[in-house]
Amino acid sequence: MLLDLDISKTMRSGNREFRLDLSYSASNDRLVILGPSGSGKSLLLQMIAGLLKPDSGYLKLAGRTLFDQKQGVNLTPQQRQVAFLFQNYALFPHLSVRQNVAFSLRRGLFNPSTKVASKAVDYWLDNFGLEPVQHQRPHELSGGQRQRTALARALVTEPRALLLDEPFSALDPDLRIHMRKELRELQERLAVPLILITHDVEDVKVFSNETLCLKDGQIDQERQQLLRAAIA
Amino acid sequence: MLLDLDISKTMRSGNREFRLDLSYSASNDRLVILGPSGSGKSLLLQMIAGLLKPDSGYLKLAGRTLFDQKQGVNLTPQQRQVAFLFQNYALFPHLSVRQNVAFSLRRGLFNPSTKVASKAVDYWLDNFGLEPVQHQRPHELSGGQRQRTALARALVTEPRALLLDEPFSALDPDLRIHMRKELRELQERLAVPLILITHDVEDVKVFSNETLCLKDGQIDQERQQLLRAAIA
Amino acid sequence: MESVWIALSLSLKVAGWATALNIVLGIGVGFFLARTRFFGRDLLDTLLTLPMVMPPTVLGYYLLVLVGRKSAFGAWLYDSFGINLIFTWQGAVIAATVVAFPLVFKPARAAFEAVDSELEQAARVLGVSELAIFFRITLPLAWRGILAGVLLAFARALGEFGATLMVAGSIPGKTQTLSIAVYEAVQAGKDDTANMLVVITSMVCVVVLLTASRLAPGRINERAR
Amino acid sequence: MESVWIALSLSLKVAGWATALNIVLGIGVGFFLARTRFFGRDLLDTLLTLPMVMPPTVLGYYLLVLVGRKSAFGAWLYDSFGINLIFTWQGAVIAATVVAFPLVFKPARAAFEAVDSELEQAARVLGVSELAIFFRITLPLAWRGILAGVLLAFARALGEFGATLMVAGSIPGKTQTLSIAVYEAVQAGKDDTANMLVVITSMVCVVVLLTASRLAPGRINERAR
Amino acid sequence: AEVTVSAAASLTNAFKEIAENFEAAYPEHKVLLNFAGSGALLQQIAKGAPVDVFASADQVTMDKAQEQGLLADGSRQDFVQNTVVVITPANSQLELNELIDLQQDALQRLAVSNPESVPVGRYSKQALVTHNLWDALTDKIINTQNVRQSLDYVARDEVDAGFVYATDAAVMADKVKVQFTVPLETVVSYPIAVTKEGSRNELSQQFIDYTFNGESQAVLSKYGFSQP
Ligand SMILES: Nc1ncnc2c1ncn2[C@@H]1O[C@H](COP(=O)(O)OP(=O)(O)OP(=O)(O)O)[C@@H](O)[C@H]1O
Ligand SMILES: Nc1ncnc2c1ncn2[C@@H]1O[C@H](COP(=O)(O)OP(=O)(O)OP(=O)(O)O)[C@@H](O)[C@H]1O
Ligand code: MOO
Ligand SMILES: [Mg+2]
Ligand SMILES: [Mg+2]
Repeated sequence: MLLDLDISKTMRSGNREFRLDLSYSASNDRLVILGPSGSGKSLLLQMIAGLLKPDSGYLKLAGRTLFDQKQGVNLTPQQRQVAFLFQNYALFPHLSVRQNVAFSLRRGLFNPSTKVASKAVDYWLDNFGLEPVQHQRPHELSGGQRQRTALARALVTEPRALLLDEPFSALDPDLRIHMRKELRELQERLAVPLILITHDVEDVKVFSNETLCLKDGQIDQERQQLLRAAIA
Repeated sequence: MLLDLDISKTMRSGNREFRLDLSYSASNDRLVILGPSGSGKSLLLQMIAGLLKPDSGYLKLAGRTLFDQKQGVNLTPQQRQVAFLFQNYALFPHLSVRQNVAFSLRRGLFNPSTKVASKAVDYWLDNFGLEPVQHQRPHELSGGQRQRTALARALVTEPRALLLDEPFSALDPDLRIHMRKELRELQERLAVPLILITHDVEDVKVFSNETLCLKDGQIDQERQQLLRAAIA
Repeated sequence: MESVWIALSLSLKVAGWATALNIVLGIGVGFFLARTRFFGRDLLDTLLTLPMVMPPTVLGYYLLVLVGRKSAFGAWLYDSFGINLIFTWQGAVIAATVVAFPLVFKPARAAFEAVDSELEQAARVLGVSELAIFFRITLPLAWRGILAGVLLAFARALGEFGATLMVAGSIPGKTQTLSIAVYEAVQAGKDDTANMLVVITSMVCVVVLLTASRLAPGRINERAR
Repeated sequence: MESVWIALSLSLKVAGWATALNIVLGIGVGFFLARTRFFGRDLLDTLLTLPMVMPPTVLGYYLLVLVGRKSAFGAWLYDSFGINLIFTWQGAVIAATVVAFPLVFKPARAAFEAVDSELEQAARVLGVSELAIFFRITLPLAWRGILAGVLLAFARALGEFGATLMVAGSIPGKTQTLSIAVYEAVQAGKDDTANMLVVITSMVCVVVLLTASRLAPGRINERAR
Repeated sequence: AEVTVSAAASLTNAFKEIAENFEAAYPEHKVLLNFAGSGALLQQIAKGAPVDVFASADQVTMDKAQEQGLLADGSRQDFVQNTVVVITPANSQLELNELIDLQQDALQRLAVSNPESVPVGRYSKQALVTHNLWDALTDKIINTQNVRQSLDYVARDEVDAGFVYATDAAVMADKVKVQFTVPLETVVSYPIAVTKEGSRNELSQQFIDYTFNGESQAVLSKYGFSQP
């Protein structure tokens, strides 16, 4: 079972409340999450990664319990060992592209040096066309270069799962095609679950053997059935 | 003439150099800029808005000279009076959605109050579905909500031109359709030039009576001709 | 006891004025150093830090030399306006301002440098004047860092006595601030008085600092834009 | 002249140690106050600022009371380890550390609070330990703000004499720092000596501060992520 | 009218009381007192501080004032005397009767104010030099910046003995023990004078005269001073 969850979470800001209330279990190893802007997709992904704590319920990924309120289980993000792509990248501004990508490979209290040698880093930089900008800092990058750097940084580890929040939104169509292919290959090679948020129908076609549609923090049953019918 | 320019600009970071060298004149009032990631689209738009100074050449928008190195003309961003959407939004983190949108309407040394009353602000908040989140700060927004806030902030002024850097990239398909329509109506109502960067073919269909294709800081002649043929 | 209140209000007046002056000067100089680039900028920054490194009494001595009636400046002040700063509370304000100045401008500079310049760019395209950008974007975003310096400066101005004593003297009811009174009480062997005065000063300081940090806007989570 | 060099090296030793201690303590306390939430946090912050508000001589007197042979703590130190801090350069370090401590922790707290917590989150998901996150993300991003405080603290420690004088005495060649020498020269009316010493102190301070701000990493433009 | 009096720190307690009496006797007048070390007071006057009366703790400082032409001619007078004593902590086992006793091994630390800048230090050094003890005692000497610092050290048992004025010892009579009075060649007399600036103010001389009257001298004696 890829994902098995039953969680609720309320976000408050002033008088406004946003309530996420989900019970879902996915059986495929690739899940695409769809839904209008503000429906809770990113919040859900953050909870899976351990960046946000659900108010109650439980959350299992690939058979491992990540969170269970009743049992008092709540793994730290470090323990969850997932690759996570932030919707707005969260690149480290004081490190170059190369250092950002190599970040998780270097253990200990120091950051990788600007010239850190690593096959994995070279591979992803090259593959994502970042080789020419590898010594630039994030603020010297174009939007798409930033997104690719963030993706490379997430993928360079050998994670237990891939959680990607709109990974191709800032890329041109050609790059998207190339990177979708790369990502699919990686997922199949590592044989780990992939959960992907997107607004792009192409992504749905390439990745999904299963989709989850959200709306206002809940499952959009109507659309869910429609899609299931379409696939079947 | 919508846009008439002949500029060059070199960006340096360490040993790497990126050179933008463009001579182009557009005659239609809607221009879509296309091109692979890192081809210089955002840099060009920033130069039109006055956020980046070309090394040499000149730049005219809607008949007005914004920059001319020989004549020593270089209007400030304030004087250019354009609506500009930053690729990464650049929302003011200390102001609520409503205050962000109302920002340019309030002159003087103080920011608009949290309850600032304004028809124009109400209109755009409502139209972009931001009314429920209007009192939230940018860090409490979803990605698409942020993008819509940034767009509303840019459009609320009555600008002399609309410069938008991938305005719909973080939105779901339904919202994109709605907002494209809104934007087109606004552009026709104000009768000002619109320059738009996008990776979405739909945008090209809806907006473009003219496209500019960039590649490595230059005009992509090949593709340019291909597209011209397709339109004709 | 009454004399304590007089000293207290004098202290607050002096520290208040010195802090107000330093808010203007320190923020101004800090912003200038953060946003302009010129040869010798870091040297200037360091030179402006020097009031910190001088023993206050010595600093006070130099101020005395500078604004005393025997100096060109002091003489001019006196001849033109009849102003004599020595032995006045205004003199104490000058001493406290000079002593506390580095505490404001240095953290202010660092705070200004940490402000994301893209946000200022965004405000520029929105047609807002440079002055308005400073007050509406830059200052609010730098404010937490600046406040740390301002509060330190207030505390320092309240506690300052070395330079003040030299310039303003220690005239009860006129220029004797609380901390000078503390010093004097210690000198005169009146430990109880000294302890009491220290407790009062500390309490006043705590109240002022707490109020200031409450009134100031909270942490802006810039987490995501 | 030789005595000047002795005083100078002593001053640098004392200020250097005090700064080193304050880097550890100030950054630690600043980080703690920035990242934990508890009742009375702001009160604690304010109380820790109080060394600023006390006239250094008075602070020195309290330190004397605290670590002197007659105090419980001082007696314990002496009986257990044979350590007597009074009249030693280590005593001077303690005095200078206490006096300069608020200058480090307060700007450090503000700088830590300005660090985008999402970046720490990003490092967490990348599997890096909390300690490593502190050293690899938080500290580098807060560093400019912290540095401002550290440099102020160094200058203050170098210039401090009121509290030092009380705790360490003024034993030429042993505990007489440069600024105490300056003070004595001024008191003795030896203006020339005083001026020379002030120039030396200032030059040393300028050199140290300039070097420190050169060595420190430059402004990180967080403009766009 | 007002009269501004700059007085040496050691006169703080006494002068406050005298000023109160003066104001009580002449309610129409007001005395502004300014206390600091004698050296600092001189510098203030030299740089143009509006001071009418200057009372110094020693002759040297007053001499400097006179040399710099800061005093009104002929107004200088000695108005009170002090003595220098050697004190020990109240519970000290030491028994000291004369300067030579300071050499004993049981006495490790001796607080002496800085002879360069502090009057009491100058007197202490003079006495030790005269008795050929200065060099021998150098290693034991803890240099202090003012009398009060010496007093604190003794009171808190940080030094074994110290040189202070009798008036200072009186302030902490419960914590320190006066061992003996230091024999001096010169009398420790405090001079008082009208400044140049103060010569225009009638009150200046009036205040100085007041310090000589019986009531004021009684106040001074109360704080340990003796008659000139
Ligand atoms: N820190 C917060 N405080 C309060 N409300 C929040 C916070 N973060 C998110 N929200 C609200 O939760 C809702 C869901 O946010 P989420 O980021 O999950 O949306 P999303 O589905 O990812 O949308 P998008 O496609 O626009 O990125 C939004 O309405 C948002 O305003
Ligand atoms: N401050 C800078 N310093 C150095 N190089 C820069 C800087 N800013 C941008 N560049 C480089 O200029 C090139 C063009 O950048 P630009 O942002 O215009 O790309 P773009 O066409 O908008 O791409 P995208 O679709 O990915 O946003 C990129 O290769 C980028 O690395
Ligand atoms: O009264 Mo004095 O001048 O401090 O010895
Ligand atoms: Mg999202
Ligand atoms: Mg771009």
